[in-house]
Amino acid sequence: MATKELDPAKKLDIEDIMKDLASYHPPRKGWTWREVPAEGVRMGPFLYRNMSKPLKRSIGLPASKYFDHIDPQPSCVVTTEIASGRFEDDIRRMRMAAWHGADHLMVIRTTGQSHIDGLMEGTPEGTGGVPITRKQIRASRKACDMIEEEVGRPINFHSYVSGVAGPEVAVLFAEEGINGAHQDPQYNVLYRNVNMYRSFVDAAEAKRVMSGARIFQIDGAHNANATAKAGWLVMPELMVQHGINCAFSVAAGMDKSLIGLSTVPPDAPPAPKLWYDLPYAIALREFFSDFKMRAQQNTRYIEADIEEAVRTHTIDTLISMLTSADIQSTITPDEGRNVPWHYNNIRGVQTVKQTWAALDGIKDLVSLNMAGPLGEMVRDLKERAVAFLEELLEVGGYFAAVEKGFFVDSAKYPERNGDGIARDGKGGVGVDTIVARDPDYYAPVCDHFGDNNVPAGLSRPCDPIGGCTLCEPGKIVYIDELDPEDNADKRLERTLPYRSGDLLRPEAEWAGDGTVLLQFMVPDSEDFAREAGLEMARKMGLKDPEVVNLQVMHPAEGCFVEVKGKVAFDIKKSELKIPPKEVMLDEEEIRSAVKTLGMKVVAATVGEDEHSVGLREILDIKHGGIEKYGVKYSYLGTSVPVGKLVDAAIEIGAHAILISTIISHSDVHRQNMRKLAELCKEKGVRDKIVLVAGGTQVNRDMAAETGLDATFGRGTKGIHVVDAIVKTLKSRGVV
Amino acid sequence: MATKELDPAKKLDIEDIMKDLASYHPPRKGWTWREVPAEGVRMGPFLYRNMSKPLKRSIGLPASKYFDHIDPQPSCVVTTEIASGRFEDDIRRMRMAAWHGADHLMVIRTTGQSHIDGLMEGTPEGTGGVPITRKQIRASRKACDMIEEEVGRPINFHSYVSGVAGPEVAVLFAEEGINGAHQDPQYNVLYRNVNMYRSFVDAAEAKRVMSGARIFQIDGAHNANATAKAGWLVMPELMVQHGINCAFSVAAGMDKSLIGLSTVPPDAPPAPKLWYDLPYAIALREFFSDFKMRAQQNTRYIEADIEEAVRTHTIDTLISMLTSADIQSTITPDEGRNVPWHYNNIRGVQTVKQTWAALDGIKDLVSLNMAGPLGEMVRDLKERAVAFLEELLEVGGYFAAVEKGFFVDSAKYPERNGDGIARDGKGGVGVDTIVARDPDYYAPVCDHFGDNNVPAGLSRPCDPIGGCTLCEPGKIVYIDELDPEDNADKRLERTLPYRSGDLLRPEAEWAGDGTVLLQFMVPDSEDFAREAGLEMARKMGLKDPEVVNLQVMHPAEGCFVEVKGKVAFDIKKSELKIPPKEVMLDEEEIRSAVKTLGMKVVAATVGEDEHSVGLREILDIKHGGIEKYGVKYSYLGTSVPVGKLVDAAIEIGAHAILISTIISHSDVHRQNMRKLAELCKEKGVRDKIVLVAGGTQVNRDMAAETGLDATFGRGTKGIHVVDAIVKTLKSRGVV
Amino acid sequence: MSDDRIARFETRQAELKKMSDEELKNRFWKLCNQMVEPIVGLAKTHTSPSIERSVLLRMGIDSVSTHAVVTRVLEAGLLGKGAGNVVLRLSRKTGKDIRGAAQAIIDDKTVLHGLF
Amino acid sequence: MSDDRIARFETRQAELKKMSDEELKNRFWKLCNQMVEPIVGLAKTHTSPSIERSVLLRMGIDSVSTHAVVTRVLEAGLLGKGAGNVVLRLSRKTGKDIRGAAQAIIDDKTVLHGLF
Repeated sequence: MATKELDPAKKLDIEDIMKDLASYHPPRKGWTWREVPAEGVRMGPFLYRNMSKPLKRSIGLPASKYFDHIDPQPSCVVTTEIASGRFEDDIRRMRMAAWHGADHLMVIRTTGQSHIDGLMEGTPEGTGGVPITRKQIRASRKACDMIEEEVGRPINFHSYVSGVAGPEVAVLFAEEGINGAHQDPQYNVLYRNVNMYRSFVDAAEAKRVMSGARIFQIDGAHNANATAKAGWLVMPELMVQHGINCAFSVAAGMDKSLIGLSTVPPDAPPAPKLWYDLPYAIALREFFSDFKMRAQQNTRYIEADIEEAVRTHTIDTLISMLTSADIQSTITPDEGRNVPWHYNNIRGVQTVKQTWAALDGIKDLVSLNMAGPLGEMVRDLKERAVAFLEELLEVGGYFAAVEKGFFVDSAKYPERNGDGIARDGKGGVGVDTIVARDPDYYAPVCDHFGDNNVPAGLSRPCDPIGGCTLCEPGKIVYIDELDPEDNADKRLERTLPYRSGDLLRPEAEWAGDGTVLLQFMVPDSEDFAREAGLEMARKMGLKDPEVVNLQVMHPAEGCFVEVKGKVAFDIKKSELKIPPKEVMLDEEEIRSAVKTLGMKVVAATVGEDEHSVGLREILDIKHGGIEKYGVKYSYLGTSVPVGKLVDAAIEIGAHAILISTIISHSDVHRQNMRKLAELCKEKGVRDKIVLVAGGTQVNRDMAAETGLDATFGRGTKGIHVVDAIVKTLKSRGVV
Repeated sequence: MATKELDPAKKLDIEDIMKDLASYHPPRKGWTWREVPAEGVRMGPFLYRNMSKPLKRSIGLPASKYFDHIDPQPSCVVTTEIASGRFEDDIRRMRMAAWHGADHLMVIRTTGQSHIDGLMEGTPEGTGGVPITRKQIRASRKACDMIEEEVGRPINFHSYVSGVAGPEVAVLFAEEGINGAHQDPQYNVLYRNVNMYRSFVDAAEAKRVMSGARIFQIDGAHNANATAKAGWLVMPELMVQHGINCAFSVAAGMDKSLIGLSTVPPDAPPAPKLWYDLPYAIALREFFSDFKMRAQQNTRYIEADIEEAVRTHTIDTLISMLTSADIQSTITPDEGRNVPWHYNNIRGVQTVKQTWAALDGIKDLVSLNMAGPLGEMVRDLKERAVAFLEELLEVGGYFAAVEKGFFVDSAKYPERNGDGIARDGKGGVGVDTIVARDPDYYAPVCDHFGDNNVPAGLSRPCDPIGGCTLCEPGKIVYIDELDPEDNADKRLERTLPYRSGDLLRPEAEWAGDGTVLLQFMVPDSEDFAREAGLEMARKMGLKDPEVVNLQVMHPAEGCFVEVKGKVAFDIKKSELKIPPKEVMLDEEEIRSAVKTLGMKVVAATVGEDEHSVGLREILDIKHGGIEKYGVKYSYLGTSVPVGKLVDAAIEIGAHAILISTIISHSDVHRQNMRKLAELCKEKGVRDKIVLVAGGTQVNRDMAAETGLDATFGRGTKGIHVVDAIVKTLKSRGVV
Repeated sequence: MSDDRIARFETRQAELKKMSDEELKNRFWKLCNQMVEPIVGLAKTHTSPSIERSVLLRMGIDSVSTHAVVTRVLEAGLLGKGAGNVVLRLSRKTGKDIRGAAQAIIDDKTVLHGLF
Repeated sequence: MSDDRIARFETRQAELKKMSDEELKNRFWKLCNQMVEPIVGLAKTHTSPSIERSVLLRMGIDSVSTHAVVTRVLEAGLLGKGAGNVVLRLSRKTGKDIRGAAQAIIDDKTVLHGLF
């Protein structure tokens, strides 16, 4: 089914996306890798060695403006996790993330869904994620289909086949074109307390179904280092967990190329991260060379500080590049303090994109030093993993070992800390629900796992029912909503004014939520800083203020404080005054005009003003002043009479006069500016010389008022001044 | 002179520091390196291979709480640059930075000071830095002397010997115990337009004086890549500039071990940074193996985005670690948008500290692959540098080459872009001011460079005057203030209420400046987002709002906006209500109590409440719930009648009952909480069972009101609940 | 016992140290496969309510109905036959289409009597 | 001429390629030292107002006075003698101490007449 083409200048029309969902089916299924040209990718002045084909439309890193606005895209698939709790907000965030380079959009389920024994339907609001339902998936996949056209790269849409309803969820995903999913029976047992037998029996069916739809599978073993007290000690066990899920997945019919290990460098600074994480990354890749690596970033040690998380994730990405990553997952750096906000998804993606560009070619430049302690540590981890497996078999196999608490013990194998997660085979969610198949058991559908008395002579197991939904998508039954109040339509009604009306409110998670973040330093101790921060937020009118981060700068001198809260007002778009844009001339055009004219200017501070700082910044090459663009300047000094400047300009044939009045009492600066214009008129040179003034109390609007050609305030750079001079000369026909 | 001991719980007493400055002399002079134990440093569970002796007092990274609060300190000296413009604010920032690990405090001069032909005195306010004066240095050095005692590590105090008054500044620095300084005659010529002959003649004297005081010298060559259009092409020239300054410094009498190259990895992503910067870093270290490396972070491509800067600086630090750095300088990540703020100095230092810990031992784990393109690129750079020197000599030597614009041309040598900075020997600041020494020239002082007719038979050149100030510090003439208005005392009067009174205002640069930063996402296009951001800041009462960063998330879906502004109100400390601290029990104590008791709890959501999310998070091990601490729980489900919970608790002999009421209309949550307490009383188990309630509308104060033992709101973790249970049981004498 | 475990680990490790990297890897996979073999056997010979609902979903039955049908089939002790098998057999027996047969089971569980 | 420069570079580079890393490094430093030699010579034989003020500072004269003294000495054409030398000589001649001699020069530049 063809989707409508998106207009990058328009927001997603969510109401339109939600139309005709009953008949929407995904145009393609299965996982997609990025296209990585073997010869490298040439962009701007550079040849990249390890990048994928660039996007049709995207937004580069801020510094890309220095490099022809290039936006090199890593060779690996890049993930972002989205978890607003409202799918209609999720999809807008997906679009933003795609424009920054994410092509694996992982939608987190609402907490508790893994214990729901069946499918959910409709679009109720979730907590820490959305309820995963057919409607939610279908609308989201439809949005992804439009977004992938917009950015020019397939998007892998991903969710979770875990919990007690795995087989049904897998069928739903296969039907609706989900491209990737987590599935790990051990995860359910250890972290969701699902009964162990139920978990594995269900898993085999789920994996078989996923395999049929070529859904890429990610396991959940990395949770062991997110849970254990000392993440860096559980590595042998991690390898065992990965091994069990991989072996089981292959036995259930999965293609090894569609099985990914979810692996996280287990440590974070101030721990000596690389010393532990690099040997582990290598050991894993040696044992699991037939499988794919989904490298996740560390969450275990993320605190509330965004910058700390960003640094650790930069190092995580370095480890991926020193070893390998087929998928590089990203963690929103605010995960340690709130349900991730829109712009933190982008920050996560930028961390990978920026690190990948910075370290392009690193494997040609440095080598892993396997001859040293690195090689010894790699080998040691592998030996411990094998010994772990041997002991598991010795105690009676997997189920027996789980009952004995073999897993997620935070000591380094074979040591034991006694804090492993033990599960009872006679307990857990869904206990005693598996049933032995009778000799005449029969399931008349495709992609079914295990014993099945399919009548002989059929071309498909589903022939007796005239085809299953995997063969005949038309048979899929679409349920719209079950709850008349808790659904997207109701929410969309409420947020309409903020999405397509005249009202603007900031948002972090949901349209119109009004959330903002305040950052400041309070020059006092932690206790006072916290309360002062809240009080400040209240005085600024923020509702529900909450301190989300506090870092002591010094116990007595002050604390950095971040407070989130919600604004209670709306901004009316129609009442905003959007200033007309000053479109700068092309830098090359400016340089060429300057060169052609041999441009000369005279400059000075005027009035009783000895502050030459700002003017010198505008002039000197060191600070990107006009000198950088080839302009020759004659600097007459400070407190220069306006008349002397005009005389000097006439004498040397200057193209422009620049005056600066940084400190000005009463209206002296305006008077001097007017005087300059008048004097030039008197001497008959007003049309020959471009007159420019600047200063901290000057602004762009003053030019008209004072009779000058251009006036500048704070933040002005040399380029702005040259631009104004060249434009004025152009308008006079001089260039 | 002994300094007073600082109390970490008290702010610097600036008024006290400024007392008796006329008689203050630095207790030590010269540069200090960190102590780096050859056997490594053991901290918490780790052995670090490349760290210095830890500090006596410091503040670790946020994540250090997971690792026994360790704060490993890099082996290199770590710099922070301080530039508030008011020295009395600088010194407070120095103290904060020292506590986070900076031991090289570089004070930027007020813009324009390099063109002042002589010394400044007093404490006038500066722009982008402070006026460097005797009083400013003496007070700052006195503060540093106190701070270094507080943190337990010597602090290197640093400023700039550049501009037209170099020799005088050098004498001032030598007299006042400055430990490090920039001095580079080429910098003055190229970037400050100081006359070339004057610059070099002065430099020889300045270097000789610095050398006498064992001041560590840093050169200014890195400015070439901060100025050139394409930083990654000017590397051969950079090596030549470093070479000239080093050779000249040695000729002027400097010890090689006190000469540092200021070097910056010239590139930033999205450029393939490592590909260009690593070969350059290696080439430099090969040629300059006798000298020290002061590795600076990249500023050339820093934009307004803090996170982008942090990532690039993490990579810069990686390059230092892959090669070497004797001093690792840090750039405040807000340099691209404002004069650095207090807390951004700390962020810069944290970037180095965090990366250094994360990558500890990297040289044992990976090797530079010199056999590949890396080695070829290194060799190529070195050849080009030598060829550059050969051509310089061919055209007539250094001065001739400067006149021809050989330097800071943005093409890769030998190519030429024609945009080099040419300087005329007959021009520039201080032109025609050098004077040939007569045959009977004589300077009766120590540390003087060049021809000097010192009478024969003296033990010191200064004997004829009875000793110079370098030998007799008592002879130094201290000038307090020249300007009765523009001085620190006047400013300190104004800021007194914010420093030692009852008033609190946030600050970014100066005491009481009121500056705060607002971050939010506006769901609209760039133009609207910018104006809406300003309007929002105004509605929140911020003065002088200014958009300091704007990043497009998607052209239509929204922009991330940062607005700075100033609050106009004060917070009175005396009116803040500081809540008493909940001191958590030690985790080991908790675990042990749980184990001893075999602690069991029953839990459920009560009322008509199907939202079990929050409660499951408190229970499940996956989210660090109480299960993680060994507690066995019996989860009765959702919407459970309170009576049923109490019965179950009695039946299994539970130690506690946990109820959750996430969604509650009117006062149902309070009613249920009261009911729980009453029922337990009725059944006679109130003193046996700990009663805990939680929910989004619950807070800690409700326990007393409802008769429960503990109540919890948002953000509660399992540990808080177990802590409360154990505490209650302790108070009852059960544990 | 812990000391014993460590001692046995050391014995194992000594054996493993004799292996090449390739041999060690092969052993890892041999053990993993050996570990999952009985689990795979369990999965082949058992089913669960969710598996059966997933079969019904694939047969074109909506999620709400699959829940009800599987509950009925389980109550009737017929889950071991396969819920899809039950529905298909009832469909054939009654001439109703698949969805009709499912609805019939929801409406009246006695229709399952004597089906097998 | 540019072509010519590039050609000469290529010739140079070809020569440099023959060198070992050690030889290349030695050549780099030989050339650097050669480059700064005449500059060092200039510095040895010349002085400047700032150098002379720095000498006076070291003689215990305050910064405001050093400025005035050096201006006077320069005007008197005596900077080549060294400002410290001038002050010292005047001090000896007049019996004033160093600071007193400096102040004398500021107060009345004619004191410099006939000093050398």
